[in-house]
Amino acid sequence: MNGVHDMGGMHGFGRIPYQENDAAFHHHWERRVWGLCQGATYPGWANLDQGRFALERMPPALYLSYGYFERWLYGLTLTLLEGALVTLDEVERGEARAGSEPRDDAAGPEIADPYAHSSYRREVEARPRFAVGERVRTANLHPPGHTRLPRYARDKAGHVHRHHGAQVLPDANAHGRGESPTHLYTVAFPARALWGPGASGKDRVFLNVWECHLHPG
Amino acid sequence: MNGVHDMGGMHGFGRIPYQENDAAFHHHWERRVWGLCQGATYPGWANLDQGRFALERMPPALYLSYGYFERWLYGLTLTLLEGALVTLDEVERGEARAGSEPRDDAAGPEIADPYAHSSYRREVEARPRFAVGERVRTANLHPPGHTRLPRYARDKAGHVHRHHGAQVLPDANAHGRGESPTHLYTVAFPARALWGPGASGKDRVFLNVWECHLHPG
Amino acid sequence: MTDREPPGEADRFSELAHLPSDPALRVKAMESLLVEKGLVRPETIDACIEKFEHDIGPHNGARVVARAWVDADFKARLLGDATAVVGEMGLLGEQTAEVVALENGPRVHNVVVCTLCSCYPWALLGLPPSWYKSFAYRARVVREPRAVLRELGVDLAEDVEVRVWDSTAEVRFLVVPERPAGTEELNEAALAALVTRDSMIGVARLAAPPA
Amino acid sequence: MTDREPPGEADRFSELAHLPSDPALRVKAMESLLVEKGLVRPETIDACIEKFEHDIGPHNGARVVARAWVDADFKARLLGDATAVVGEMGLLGEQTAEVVALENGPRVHNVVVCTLCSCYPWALLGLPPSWYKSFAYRARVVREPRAVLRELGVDLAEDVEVRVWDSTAEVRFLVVPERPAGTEELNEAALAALVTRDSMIGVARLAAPPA
Repeated sequence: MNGVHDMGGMHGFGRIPYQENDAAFHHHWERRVWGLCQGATYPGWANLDQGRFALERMPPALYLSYGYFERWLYGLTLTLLEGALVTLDEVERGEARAGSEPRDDAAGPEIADPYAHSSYRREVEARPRFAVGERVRTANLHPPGHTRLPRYARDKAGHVHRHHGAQVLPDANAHGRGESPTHLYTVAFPARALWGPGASGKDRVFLNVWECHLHPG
Repeated sequence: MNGVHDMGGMHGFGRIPYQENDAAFHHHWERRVWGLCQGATYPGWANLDQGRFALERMPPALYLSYGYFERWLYGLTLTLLEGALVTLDEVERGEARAGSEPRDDAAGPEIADPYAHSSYRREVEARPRFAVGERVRTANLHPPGHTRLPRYARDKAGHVHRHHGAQVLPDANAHGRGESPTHLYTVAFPARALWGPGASGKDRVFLNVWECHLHPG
Repeated sequence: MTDREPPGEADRFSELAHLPSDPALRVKAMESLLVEKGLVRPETIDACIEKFEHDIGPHNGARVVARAWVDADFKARLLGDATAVVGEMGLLGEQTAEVVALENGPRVHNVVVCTLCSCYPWALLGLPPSWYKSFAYRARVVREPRAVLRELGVDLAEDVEVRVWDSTAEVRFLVVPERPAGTEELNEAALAALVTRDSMIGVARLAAPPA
Repeated sequence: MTDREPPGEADRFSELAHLPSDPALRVKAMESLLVEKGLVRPETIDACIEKFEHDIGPHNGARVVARAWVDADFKARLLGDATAVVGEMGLLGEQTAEVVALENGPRVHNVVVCTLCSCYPWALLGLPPSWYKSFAYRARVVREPRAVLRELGVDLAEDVEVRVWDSTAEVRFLVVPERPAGTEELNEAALAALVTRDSMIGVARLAAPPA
């Protein structure tokens, strides 16, 4: 979707709020939101791409008004509501409705392993369509759903810098349409191809683009 | 500027709040804002393009949270502050600082003439560079300042549909750089050139584009 | 090239730290400040509201449309140079210094928007309705005009060409809607009474008058 | 094709009508609801916070960088297939299943962002700092990297090539900053202690250690 979350290239946000030893959390409640989002998982729980798409569907004014962890809390709540795991009434009251039976399959503390990892890379039969060095052009797509091709890099020419095998396709996975593993490439764009003659002729922007969003250049 | 005001093509704003006999004003205070913006004028007052640029510079979250006339009030206030016509302290208190001498040159009720009009068309020496029917491509520009070329129509191919003579260039006029009259054209874009293959092959989008934002196509 | 000017009063204003959140109060405070400072005259505000809310309106555009329906020469001149024709009728005005007229018919449907702000032909149609200024309309109609029109009750066949006009300059657009069937007997004034504002924006079609 | 699903509970939620505006209260209410419904176990929340806030962090990335500085073979393998090399060191992990390493030097400067959300190599750098997640950083660094870097204290000569990496997939980027001068005598552990988080994102250069 062409949402306000897709902010690469936007003006109007002012200076970077940079601090040299900036922390991940600035308030205790932010830590709890993060822990809730990380810890609330059990069989059948939403995947990463569904979680991202929940954030993107926040009303645009809220997205821009909320802080980062408020947005996470919003995304978590929306995912729970859409999964019929909680009701709006329960959210508003902060307690379970009468007669609600607690689940017993939520994940235990053993899932708290920052070194656990599950790759998004998959084996596929299809051979990659593009070779490193080949000129490509990105698709001009404006889907109402989730995509990882930002607006600033659509309908733009670059070249294939690297191939990453086939990986889960967020555009499908966010919508419960399966993993649809698709070849993934890093594509290098001259900054001027993206931003016009005002950009430096020496600079480039690299992003990972799935094969279904690329045409021969 | 690439601001949230440039919303052509965005998702996430829901249904059109359409009402068949919808009014221009829904609250009395909206009428007063409109009247203030229309009536507060006197020699040296900001031009139309400066007024638009003031609205565009609202913090993005405010732009999206405010209603239409709240945004006008914001733009008016910002313009007055930038023109040093009021101080922030005066705005906050709603009254003039002690010793402030009232002006005596504000416009009278005779300006309230909806049939008065001043054209933005100007005579220029330069001949138009493009002819009706000619293929053109819009510039890929991302200026921090005001522009009337929306993001969705940048770096896109279309053809010249009509010529409107030379007209005041908002990109200059909004920044106090004079009127810089420049040839203006209506350019027709196939919807698919703008929105990709998902759009209807029969549809087109027309917009007015100044010559400095066009290349031969 | 950074995005901001050095902080000044205007920059601090963007934080809006101490202003009342109720817009009605903020307007009141601003009006009284500007009056006190001689930056606006209350009678000018009143006159602007009075004139623009009542003297102009869709009845102006409707006169142009009805004449185009009954007078083929007028229509041809209107579609060729609406600014001249509307000017002869005395209907140019504020936010309406140049006009282009767009004819809707069975094969072509025109619809008007301003994606960047809310430009609109004030002198011909009055001040714009709220929905025209909404984010949803500004965002959607250029990308998915058929879905928007369907949502507003205008269902277009696939073979109709949709033309969306984004008002990016000081040239305003007036849609000339299709003359409804069953109006052959009506005179120009009666025809003008049939023409709705929304049909001149391009988001409505005109129905045949009740028999 | 309209933008919204038919209104349901989730749709009504977007209005956020009755929720407390203080996020701390909202989190507390949500946590107690989810615990009550068995959707989360408090000890799991505590364990997640504890492990991710303390067990991982820039010290992991710094180990990789320091080794690349002292071992040319390692560096070549790292730049060729960082996922394999980081995996051998046991430093892959959540949000860090695949890694690409990018070498900064006098002629090329790499800087990393995620414009669409805030993807970041958790296992190598810990959880991301606030500024990395800010709208300003996400919006600006892809368009005007030199202005952003200058604002953050990194002034690049015009002939340096800037490469901005936008993290659009489950592949994470680790910048290998330039080894500062005057560090020839330091061992790998001492070198690792010099490597800052921000240098591994690409928004800082490393200074020579105090003599």
